[in-house]
Amino acid sequence: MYLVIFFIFGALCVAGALNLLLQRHPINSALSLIVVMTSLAVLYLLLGAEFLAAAQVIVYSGAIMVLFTFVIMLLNAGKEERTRGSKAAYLVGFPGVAALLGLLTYIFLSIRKPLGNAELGGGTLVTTSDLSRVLFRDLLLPFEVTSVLILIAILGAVALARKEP
Amino acid sequence: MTPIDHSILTWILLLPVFGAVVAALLPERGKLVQSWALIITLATFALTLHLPTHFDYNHSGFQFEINRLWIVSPAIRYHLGVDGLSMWLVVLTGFLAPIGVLASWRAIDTRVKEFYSLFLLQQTAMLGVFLALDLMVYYGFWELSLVPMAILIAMFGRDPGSRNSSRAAIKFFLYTFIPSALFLVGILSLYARTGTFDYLELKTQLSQNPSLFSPAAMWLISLSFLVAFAVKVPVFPLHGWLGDVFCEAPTAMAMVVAGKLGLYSLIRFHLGLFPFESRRVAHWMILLAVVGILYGALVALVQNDLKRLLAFGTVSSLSFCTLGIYTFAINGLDGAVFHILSESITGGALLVLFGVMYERYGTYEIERYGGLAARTPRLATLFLVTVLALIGLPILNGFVGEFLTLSSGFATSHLWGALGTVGVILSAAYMLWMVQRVFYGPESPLVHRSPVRDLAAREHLALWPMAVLMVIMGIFSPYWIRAIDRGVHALSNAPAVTHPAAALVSGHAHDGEGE
Amino acid sequence: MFVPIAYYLVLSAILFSIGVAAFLIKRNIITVFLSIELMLNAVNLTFVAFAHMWHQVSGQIFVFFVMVVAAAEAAVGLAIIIAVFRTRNTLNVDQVNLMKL
Amino acid sequence: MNDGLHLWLIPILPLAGFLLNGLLGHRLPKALVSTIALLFTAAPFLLVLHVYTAFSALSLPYVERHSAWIATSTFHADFAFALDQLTLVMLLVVTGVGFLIHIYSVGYMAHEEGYWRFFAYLNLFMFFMLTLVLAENFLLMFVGWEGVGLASYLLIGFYFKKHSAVKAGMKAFVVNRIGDFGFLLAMFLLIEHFGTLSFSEVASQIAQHPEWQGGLLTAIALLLVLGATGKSAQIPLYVWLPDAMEGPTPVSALIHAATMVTAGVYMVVRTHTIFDRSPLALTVVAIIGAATAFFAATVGILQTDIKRVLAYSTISQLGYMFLACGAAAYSAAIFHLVTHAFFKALLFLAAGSVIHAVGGEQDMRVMGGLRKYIPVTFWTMTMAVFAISGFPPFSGFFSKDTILAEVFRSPNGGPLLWAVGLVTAAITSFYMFRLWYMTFFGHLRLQAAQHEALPVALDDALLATEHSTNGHKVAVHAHAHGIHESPRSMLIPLVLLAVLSVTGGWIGIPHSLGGGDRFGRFLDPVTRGVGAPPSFEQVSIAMRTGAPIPTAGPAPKPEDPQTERVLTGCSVLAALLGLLLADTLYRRKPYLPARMAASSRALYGLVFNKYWVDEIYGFLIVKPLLILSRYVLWGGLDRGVIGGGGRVLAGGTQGLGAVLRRIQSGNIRSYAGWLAIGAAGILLLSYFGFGAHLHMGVR
Amino acid sequence: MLARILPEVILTLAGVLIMLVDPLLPRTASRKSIGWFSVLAMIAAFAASAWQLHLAPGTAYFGVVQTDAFSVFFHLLICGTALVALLAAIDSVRPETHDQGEFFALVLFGTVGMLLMTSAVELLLVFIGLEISSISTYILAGFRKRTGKSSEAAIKYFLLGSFATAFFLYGIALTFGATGTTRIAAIAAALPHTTTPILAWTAIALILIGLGFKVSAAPFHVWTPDVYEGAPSPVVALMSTAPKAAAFAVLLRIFYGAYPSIQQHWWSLFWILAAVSMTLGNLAALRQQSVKRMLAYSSIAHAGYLLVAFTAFSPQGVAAASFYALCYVAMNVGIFAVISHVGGYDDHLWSITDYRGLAYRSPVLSGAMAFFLLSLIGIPFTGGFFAKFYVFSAALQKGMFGLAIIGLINSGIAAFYYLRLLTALYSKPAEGSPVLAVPRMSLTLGFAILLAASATLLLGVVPRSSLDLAQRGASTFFSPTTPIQATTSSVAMQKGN
Repeated sequence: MYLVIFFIFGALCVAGALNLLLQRHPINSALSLIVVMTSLAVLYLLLGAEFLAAAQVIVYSGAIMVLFTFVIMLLNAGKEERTRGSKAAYLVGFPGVAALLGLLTYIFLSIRKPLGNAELGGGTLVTTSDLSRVLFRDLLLPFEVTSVLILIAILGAVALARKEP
Repeated sequence: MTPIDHSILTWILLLPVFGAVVAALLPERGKLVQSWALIITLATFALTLHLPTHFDYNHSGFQFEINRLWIVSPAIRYHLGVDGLSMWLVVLTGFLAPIGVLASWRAIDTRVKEFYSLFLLQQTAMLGVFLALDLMVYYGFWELSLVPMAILIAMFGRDPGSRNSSRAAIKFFLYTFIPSALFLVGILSLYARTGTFDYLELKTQLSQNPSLFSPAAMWLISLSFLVAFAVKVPVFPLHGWLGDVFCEAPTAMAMVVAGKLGLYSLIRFHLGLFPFESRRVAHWMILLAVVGILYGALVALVQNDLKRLLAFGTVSSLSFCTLGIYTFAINGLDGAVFHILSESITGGALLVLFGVMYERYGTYEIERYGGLAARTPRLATLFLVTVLALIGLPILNGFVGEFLTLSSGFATSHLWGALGTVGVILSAAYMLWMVQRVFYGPESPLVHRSPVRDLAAREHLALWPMAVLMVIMGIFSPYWIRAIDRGVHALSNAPAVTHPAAALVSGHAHDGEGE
Repeated sequence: MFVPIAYYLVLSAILFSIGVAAFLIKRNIITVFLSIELMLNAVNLTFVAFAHMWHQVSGQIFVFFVMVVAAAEAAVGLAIIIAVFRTRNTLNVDQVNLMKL
Repeated sequence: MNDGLHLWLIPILPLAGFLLNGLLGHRLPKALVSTIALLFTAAPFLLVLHVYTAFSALSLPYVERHSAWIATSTFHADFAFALDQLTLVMLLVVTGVGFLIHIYSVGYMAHEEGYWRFFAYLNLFMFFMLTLVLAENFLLMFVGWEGVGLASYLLIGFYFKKHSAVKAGMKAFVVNRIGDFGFLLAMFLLIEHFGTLSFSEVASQIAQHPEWQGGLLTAIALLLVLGATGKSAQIPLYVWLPDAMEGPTPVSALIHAATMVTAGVYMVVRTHTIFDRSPLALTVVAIIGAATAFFAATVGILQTDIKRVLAYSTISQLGYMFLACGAAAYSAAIFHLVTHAFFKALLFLAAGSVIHAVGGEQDMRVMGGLRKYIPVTFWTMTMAVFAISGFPPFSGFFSKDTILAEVFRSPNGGPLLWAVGLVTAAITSFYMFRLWYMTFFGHLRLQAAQHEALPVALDDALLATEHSTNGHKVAVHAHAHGIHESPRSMLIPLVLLAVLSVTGGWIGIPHSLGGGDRFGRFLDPVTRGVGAPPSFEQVSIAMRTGAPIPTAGPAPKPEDPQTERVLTGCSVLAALLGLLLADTLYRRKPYLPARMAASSRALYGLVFNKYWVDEIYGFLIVKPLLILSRYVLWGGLDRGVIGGGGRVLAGGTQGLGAVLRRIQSGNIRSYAGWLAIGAAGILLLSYFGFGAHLHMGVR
Repeated sequence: MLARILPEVILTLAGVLIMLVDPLLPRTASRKSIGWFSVLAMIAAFAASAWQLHLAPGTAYFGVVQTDAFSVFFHLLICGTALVALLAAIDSVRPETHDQGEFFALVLFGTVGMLLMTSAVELLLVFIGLEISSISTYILAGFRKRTGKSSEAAIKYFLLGSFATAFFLYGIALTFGATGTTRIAAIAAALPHTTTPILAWTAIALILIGLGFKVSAAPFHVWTPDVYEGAPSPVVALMSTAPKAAAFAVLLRIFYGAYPSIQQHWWSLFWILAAVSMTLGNLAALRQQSVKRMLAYSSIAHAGYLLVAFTAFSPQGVAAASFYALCYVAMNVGIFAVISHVGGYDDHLWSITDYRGLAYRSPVLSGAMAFFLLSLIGIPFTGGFFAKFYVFSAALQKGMFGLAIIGLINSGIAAFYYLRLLTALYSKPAEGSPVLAVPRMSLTLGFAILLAASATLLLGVVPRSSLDLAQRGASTFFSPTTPIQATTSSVAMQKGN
């Protein structure tokens, strides 16, 4: 049952990702990414992370991706041209990617046993209150520091996007 | 030991630095900077003279030592000291500095502050090399000695700031710096196992604990030392930098660039720390030395540029020292160290003379000279004296070193010793041929056109001390050798000293039986 | 049937690799940026999977923070992209190569 | 130590003269310069005379040690002077002849610029020469040895504006250095095996070991011979001496005839203990001597420059001395050295007077008939010519005769070498009389020379044409008004030397001629070891009692006065023969030489060009050396391999850098590609961990 | 509690204050006063960091941050560097560039991120700190908005930086997977008992990729030359130094703090990275004409030298790495301060040829530059030498002969290109080339350069006190007690070695 759901949404993820890769218009790629994110949200649910699943949909596919589409529209980005910019990207990059994928997959599969299975129920579901307890107690400082990060982002966005007279 | 004896080396070392800093701050007005540099170098020289006058000639260890902790970990100590080997080299460095200042008095007329600051820094670096007994401190000065030299070559080359000057500066720097990097690996490897940089302690540890390093490791470490020093000397195939540097460097720098640092280091560290390994390479070094003697002389024979000629002559001349060192005989080592002294003085004097000529005629090309003797007889006289010292005429200083090194080289290997002695013929040939072309014969158009200006007072002041020293050192060599002998004895193959060195100078040496 | 954790990891590895590949292939700067988001998402999946495995909340919180960071990055990144577009009038990464060697 | 003879003063005084004149001379008036020079040469002469008077009271050898010169803990050489009979003879010759030549120079050089320089150099020479003679060890001798070379270099190149003069000076120095090379190696061997360079210590060590024969000693001896051939201008290193005639004539007289060039002979005699143990070395010396004597004499036949004739004759006479050394007749060698110093100095000085008279001309072909203009010179020269030719009772006769007799008897010599010597004597006589006739007889040909280019190849052509150029005679006579006798300061030394040339030989009239061979006996303590100090005595004891010593063993006694007299007769005949031949060719039938030259052109050319030896040396040694240096070592090795190697290394590194820089294509995607491959690589490495390979444990 | 993050708090408050004040100032008004204010804040932060040294080592905020000698060492280093960079920027960031206020605020905030990186012992906080510092530098790199190069630098840096961050994050995730925690001390404790060590091995590789990018170690260095060239020089002065030092601190924290038990696995990675970085950086720099690109390559090489220290798994290694970082930032910030003045904010003097004869125009500047170059070469009595010496000494004590030889030969090769610049400074300007005037050096810049130069000199001549601190910091990782409770035993520790 879980396995089937996993495979369905896993396949959806991969398909979305591949679509991102293959689509030539950025808006299509962005939309494919939303598919991936939403599918991931389902997988999060499957892993008992319901708050994250919600956040994934709301923050990621909701807010961040909107920002992306907005910029795509703003800059009126068209289809990408197939320029030849770099041989290295193919000659060096692809073997790299292949090796990366192969190696990681091999590693993960080789330790299938010790990692065990994902099982739901039995009180393993993390409640939001558990989450907040850790977030606002143990990780209070990182949380607060995030504000600096956001401040910088605002500052930077303003400074960079502001037109010079 | 008076209190001054403990701090004298520090004073010697720091005075030029102080001078350099002040020189950098002085206004460029009149000859102010020059005078300041002259005062400082003279003062330093005076300080160095404290050493031979207070030296205990019956004592073979280090004297005037100062040994303070500098850095705990890594264990670097501010450890200075002189023994018979280094003492005269320190005095020599002190002696050459004022002469360098006098030689640059007029030749350097722009960026004077930079010149003299760097000049004085260079002096400290060289003094430091001779004084340091901690390998790290030593290495520091060793590397430091490259910098002012390189900058001065680049800044004050023959055609200041030209591409050639830069190239020569970079060439010089890289030639010495890259082997020095490997040398550092060697030092650090020693430290890694022994935990000390101190020369004396290292020496004790290495000799008492042969299992500290595998033979292969010792061999490699000793090679890293050897190559770094050999480049600096320079020993035969590593001399590629010398010609360009001689050509480009200002006189005061060319005077000190070759020879003494590398040769001293060979004796002190290669022989001192690696008695077995250095003996293993001895026959190769002797071979290279002999090749260097002949090669340098032959190539000098066909040079058209005065300075380049001298560069190759220097290669040839310094190879006598290498030859002497690697015979491991007392005679050879004494001769080698003595020859360092005399070669520095005579070579320096010749460079000053070249500088004098360049100031008047603006060229180093031999072909453009001719018949100078008639116009400037005093210049010619001093020139001839210097040349004669350089080609090893007895009772001038060059002979003593040549004789001792060659005789022990000959005792080590008849073939190589004999071949090395051929250099005596060739040196006379290239030097006298040069003299002939420059000073004799009819006056060349260049000489004829230029106004007659024999040596000025300042030039006399720079040259006469050297000329006088050439003679004095040629006649009273035991005065120098008695200290040197004590310094190198432990490094040689000779058995422990059986009679006090004082006997050497008493004149009526009573050990007539010889052995 | 339970899903082995390793499968989640493999899935994330696949997504991550696709993200890297997309970075290599895509010409539009915005799409390139999107592929980075894909990589981050892949990592997030790993976090969640491990959080599940270890029964640890901190893994999930890490994801939460990654989202925040991603948001911040997006803001800045898009601002930079706009700046690039202003000066270069293109979004093609292949044409953003004034500086080389 | 001995009571104060102060031997050191003998060399030091001329040095003081040198320093005074050298440093201040250019500011002093000429009179003062010459006063200083003469004073500081006369003083040592007087000192030597003083020594001579005190000589019989001395215990010999008298050694004076001063401070150490070179001293390490395993070796030392001191400033030490020694006096024995040999030294005394040499001192007398050097200071005596030297002083005379100084006097002569005052007149000869009176009008030269650099007058002070000349005297300074002369004094310097005296200093070194006296050091050489007085030295108690090899090293100090080497000081003098090199020093006289230096002085010779300076004096040959005295006219330094003349290219040829400077070149000749340099040639002299460098060729001498080749000899010094041998001397140095010999010293190295001595240090290695004897541990000392002191003459007496070396001699005593040899004396203590009668079993030492040949081998090492031969090597040392041969190396010393190399040194001696350089200094004494013997084959193969004689080439510098003819060129050295570029120097002022007094220099030629003092350095290149009387004193310096005999240093080689002196050295061989001084170190004869070594030579005595090496028959091979002695044979080599004898052969070199004989060959040089003969060879140089033949060259002398055709030389036209008056000084060059004398130069070759010097070489030839030095060959005699070598021949004597080779025959272990050391006292004979020294005897000839002394007489030669007298008559050769005289010859040169007289030649100088001639040259002075004709205004600097040195070519004999343009001289002639000068006896009328410069009679004193003519007469003194005549004495010298007879002396050198070996006519009794002139000095040369006795010394030459002694040598020839000794050679005949010696196991190292023998009739063959004697015959060579005899022939040489005839040739010597011939070319000396040729010179005599060409210079002083016939007519003055100076004018012709100024009008006609001299034929280079056939010198005697001019003589042959003399009869047809009578028309010029008037002009010649007009010109001859400039010819004048030299000033008195030049003539006095000439006369004094002439007296010595005549009588000098009487000090050593051999037994066979009824004399007592006083000279030989005087030197015996040194050359044979009779009555010598312990060390020398031991040598002679060893020589007498030890293992068979094939050479120079028992002092040869005059075995057969009859043979000796026959030999003497032969040499007198040889001298006469030479005289007659010269008389025929250059006085009675002056057209003959040209004809003979024409008939054997090849031989004539060979001899006239001095057997092309200079050219052969140039072609075989100097040229190849220069080519090697310029093209192989400098062009090929230094700039090509060493410089090129550096450049290749630098270029290669930079090239590699340029290649690596290509990674930086400027494209983000390719950068990402590099990142990806790097990431994969690191992952792989981490997974397969291979640290063991990197750990180059050096334990 | 607050004491443990006092410098960060000071800087954050100052940054916020600037953001508040900046809009209130008239648009055309000079923002120099803001610059001075940020300088003051930085000095305060420096002082606060120094004061932290007196605190007993310990953690705060539920074990998220830790103050110890190590963190203080890097705090001081980063604050000092930022201080010099700020001083150099006050006059170089021209009034006509707007966003001056933002510039200073961003520097302050970025510094907060870096400081947090060095004191964080929770990977989450490390990550956030890293992001703060990175994002602020991305923005700063693109600060010359009008030029194509600057924004190109920003986009390259940004995209590749985020790319690398993803790897870093992945590494953290796998670490979490292997140990179930993201606390450094806990990781170290849990790692020996993990059932899936292979995850940890993978994790270290991924983390190394991410951080290797930040410190521009080859082959993750590709961004460096382009970004250095495009970014404004005052920014490069900062970003080539402080963030790198912080990243090195993180590397040390993570690898020595969290992964000491699998040291066999990672030291060879560092070996390779070090060797490749040194060689590639130096070789590629040989033919560079652009000064900034050359220094970029040189910084790659220097990262390589620094990584050498990592291979020596010893207190000396850590101390050497820390000390090297210190010397490196001192000389690099100095030379970029000079360049930002000589080259100008818009980089109109960029090539080595342009620097010909600088010594004849402004001897002091070129003297300083020469001094920094000498230090970069590694001439004795400069920090650069001592750092290099110490690093290779540490490596050799662990028998890393190969690496030491590679490294020191490299330093020889490196001398070539530094010397090219050095001799150019002291050569006569090329005939006919227009001599561009260098504006008079302001007192502020002079002070900045003086600070950097004296630091470089002191580190070479009397390195003892800073070395002591570095060694104390290093002993944090090797203390026999648990790392968190590292106490005064640190001093005793170094004596033992």
